[in-house]
Amino acid sequence: MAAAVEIQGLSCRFGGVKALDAVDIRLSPGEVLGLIGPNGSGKTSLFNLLTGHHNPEAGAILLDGLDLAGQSPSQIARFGIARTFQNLRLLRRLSVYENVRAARHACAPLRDAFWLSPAARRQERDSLMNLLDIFGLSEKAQKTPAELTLVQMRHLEIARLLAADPKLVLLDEPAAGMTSAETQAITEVIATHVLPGRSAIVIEHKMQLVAALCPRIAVLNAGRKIADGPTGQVLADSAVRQSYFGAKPC
Amino acid sequence: MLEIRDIRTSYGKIAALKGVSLDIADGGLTCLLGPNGAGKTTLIWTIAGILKAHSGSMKLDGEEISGMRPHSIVSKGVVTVPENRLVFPEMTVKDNLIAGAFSRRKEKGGGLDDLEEVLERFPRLRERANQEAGTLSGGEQQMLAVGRALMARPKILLMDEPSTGLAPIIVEEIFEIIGRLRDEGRTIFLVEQNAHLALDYADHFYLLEQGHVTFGGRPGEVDHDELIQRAYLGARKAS
Amino acid sequence: MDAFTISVLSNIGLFSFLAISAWVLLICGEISFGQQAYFAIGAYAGGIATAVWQWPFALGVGFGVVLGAVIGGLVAWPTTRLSGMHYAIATLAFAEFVRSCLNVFSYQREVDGYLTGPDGANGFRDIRWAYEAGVEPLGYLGIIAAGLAAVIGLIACMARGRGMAQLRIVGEDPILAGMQGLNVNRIRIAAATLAGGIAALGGALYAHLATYVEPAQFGVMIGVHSLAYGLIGGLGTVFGPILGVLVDIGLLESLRVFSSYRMIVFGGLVALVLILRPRGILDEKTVRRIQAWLRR
Amino acid sequence: MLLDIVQNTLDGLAIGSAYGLLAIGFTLIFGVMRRLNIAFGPSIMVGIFAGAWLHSQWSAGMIPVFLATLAGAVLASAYVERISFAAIRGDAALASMASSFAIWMQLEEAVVHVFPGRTYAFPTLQTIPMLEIGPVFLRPEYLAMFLTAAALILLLQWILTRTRFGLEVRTLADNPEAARVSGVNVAQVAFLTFLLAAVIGGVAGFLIAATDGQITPKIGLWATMKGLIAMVIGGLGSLRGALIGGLVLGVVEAQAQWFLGAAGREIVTYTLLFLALVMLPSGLAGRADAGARTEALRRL
Repeated sequence: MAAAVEIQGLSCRFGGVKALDAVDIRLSPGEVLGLIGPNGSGKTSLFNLLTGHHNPEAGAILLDGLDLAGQSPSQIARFGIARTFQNLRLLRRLSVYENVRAARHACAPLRDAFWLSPAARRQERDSLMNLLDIFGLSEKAQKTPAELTLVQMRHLEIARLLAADPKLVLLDEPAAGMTSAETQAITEVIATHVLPGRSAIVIEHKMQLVAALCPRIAVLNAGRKIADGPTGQVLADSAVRQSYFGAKPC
Repeated sequence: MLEIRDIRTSYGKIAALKGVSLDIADGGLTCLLGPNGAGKTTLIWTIAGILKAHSGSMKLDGEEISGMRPHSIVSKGVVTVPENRLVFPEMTVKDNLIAGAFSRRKEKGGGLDDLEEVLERFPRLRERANQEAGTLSGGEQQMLAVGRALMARPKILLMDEPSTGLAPIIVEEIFEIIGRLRDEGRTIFLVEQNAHLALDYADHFYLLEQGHVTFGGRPGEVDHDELIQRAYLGARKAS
Repeated sequence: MDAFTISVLSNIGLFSFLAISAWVLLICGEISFGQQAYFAIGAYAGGIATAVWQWPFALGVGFGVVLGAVIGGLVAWPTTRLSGMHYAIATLAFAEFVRSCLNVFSYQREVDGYLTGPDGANGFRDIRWAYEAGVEPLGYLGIIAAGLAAVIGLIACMARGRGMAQLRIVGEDPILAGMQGLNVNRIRIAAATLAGGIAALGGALYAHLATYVEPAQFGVMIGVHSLAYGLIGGLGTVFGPILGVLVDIGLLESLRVFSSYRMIVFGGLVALVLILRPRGILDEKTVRRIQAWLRR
Repeated sequence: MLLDIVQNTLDGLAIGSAYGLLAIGFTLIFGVMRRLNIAFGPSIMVGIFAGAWLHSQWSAGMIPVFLATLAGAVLASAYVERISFAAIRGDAALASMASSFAIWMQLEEAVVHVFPGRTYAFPTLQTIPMLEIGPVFLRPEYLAMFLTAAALILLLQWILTRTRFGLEVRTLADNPEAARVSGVNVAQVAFLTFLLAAVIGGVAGFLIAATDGQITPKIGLWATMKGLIAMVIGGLGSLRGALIGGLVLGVVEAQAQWFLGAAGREIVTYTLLFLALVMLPSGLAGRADAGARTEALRRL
């Protein structure tokens, strides 16, 4: 079940710096939005507000009409929002398998803390191993994240996100640090396994990925939304090119 | 001035720099372009000695500096202006600047003779000299970080993404400062996302992708748009 | 087994409860200097139940455990939102509070013609269940071992269920845990409840072995010791803290040849271990390697 | 009644100033290392016993005893720093704490080994007559304690704000990464800070021992506890807070001791400490523990 998202007049500031300034974004169910903008333009701050890690100074976030303001991050996660991180956020001392399994512990009854029936364990194991298999990580299930390559770590984060079966996914630079071929591969994985049946916002600098996944993009610059529309049209916009690629109009 | 040869650095098992070689020429601005995650910041931290390269060499005027500890590298004259304006938020602007001269403690006057000059260069800092640095705006903090580095009388100034998180008008101001420093004949090594802007000021540039230097040249030698297309948009084009 | 070995083994068993209790909180990312408080609560509550109220042994110990767990949970409720250092000092303050309260806590009743019960700083004498029931030291060692096995069993169940993973995720990265939908505060309170119960079980068993307890026995030193056991033995498995106790008490006793230098030797040994293995001997990585090897 | 309160407050402020010094020692180490050195008290204990030894062997006067106390504390601290902090990676804060505990056991055992009895005499200042200010008495050793502590704090303030070393300490406490790129020799400054903390702690230990006139190895535990508690009451990481925390702890203890006796004092002190932590986690100095939070969020 994909979710509809409505962000209205969202603002926040950190230590005097306005990170977001009255940003409006609407997402219809199942829509995929690319979010681009120079470093520090407020893209990741927007994600932090969506997941409840910062409180907005003003504005509202509605998920299927439900106001997320004031909800704790764990509550928001249970409403069905999951994300990945630009700088990767993996549990360093837990195995790859336990990293993916982390998404399955929410909302479990107390009994589950002490006992899972062998059948339930097997079922969970099978489904998570299947998931790891999609990302080519099943061989590495018992390794620690530190023993993976960067590309595998990014895949692992996406696998963890899928294990939670969210309605809205937030991908923060899923292809950062990847070669074109790797970007191509992760684009395909996202297209076939992540996006179907979900709404998504994707932050990415690589246009290769954005163009392939997002029919629509929004551009942030210095905390303001400066463009929003069909991908081709926005990328052709000279204001966008100016803010994103440098002062020189081209 | 600084010769970097086949530097390799990794985080755990992730190789971030896979054999980087480049030269930073004496006087002038050398610019390093590349997409996020290409290893640009890793290279800066490696030159500064905070990350250890596990192979390769870095020679400053012929003297090997790889393996030295960060403070020794600073006292050799390789000074970093880090990304995200790492200032000392709870210290006054003046103390921040004094902190920049730590490496020159043994000189007469403790290296504080440049304080006046730096405050002259950045009048906005002089106005706020006794204010805590954490209360400054982003642009002012960036100026402070540059000023602090200048206090060390650097032979080479390493600047890591000075435009991050700043409004376009402030970015232009910062780049004017960088341009002025270059015109004074200082050696600057600049890592920057804003390719057009950087190429306007650079004397020489390198392109870093996937931990490799994939291109090096002078601005104007190549079509900038094509270069940017390659570096940032991920389009595959033959070089 | 000779009496000396039995007493050493009993001590190892009893300290293991305390060490496991501190370890559970360490896993959950919290440093507690105050688990000795629950040890004391268990000892006093269990002792009062059997000696003063003349309850059966199992019921008396159970009472101590429940009381320890409940108080553990109640104390955790306001303290879990404190950051690391503050939490550590808050637990320390609570433990010292408990100890100083016991110093003035008097509750004596006449049992079989004798005045029995805790008497402030003079302590609590004649917790004589083992003597009256005719349990030999070896038999009591069996009881301690059974209690320890029950605790290890419970933790093994949690490792098979979701409990252990939930604790570890919260301990590793509470912010990420929140984003995975885990209620971080509730898990921390649950961990403190569990830790309180485990320490109280050890305390109740201790009281019936020693037959005499006094507030001064539950000072900060044993709290810090029990914390150190987990850190030395390793955070990867429940056997880590037990290994820590074994190394300390086992080695301490066997190093008697060093006589009065034994703390110096032991302290140096611990410092060396920590330089080489900052997460203890049985750290997470080693444990996973052993598990992989066992599975083969 | 009111007179008692005034008298207790004066006594409490004097003892509290020594607590404040202990807390400042802790804060310096914690601020620069971001790790807890629980062997701080025992290092001071080593110093105090070094002083007592000099006193008992050669019946040395106050000044040699004082110097021996400082020297002992500094040497023991240097040992702790090398083994438990310099040798353990910066991100393993727990290991450093456990290791400092191990060294604590070593130091205590070593002292007990050299001084097998329970208590030892320490030279006191009690030869000076009691001062009377109206109805209130001022014990001269308390006055000396308070004045010495005040002078030392002013000196420390001067070092931290006016000297280059002080500036380096502050940069390291404020932002270690920025300190590194500014050319601060992090390892060296951390070591020297440790020694500075030991000197401050040594002075506090000397004042306390000279007031009591007798010492036991338990003073190590005692000093660690008082210092830690005062530091946390005042608010982590602020020197001003550490001093305020020490004074508050001293006054509260003195009042509770007078009105409720030793047992009551303990209960009141620890209840207040617990409540202070729960209700005022940022400490009396009121600086929010924002550091840890921003640190955690920076990784997002």
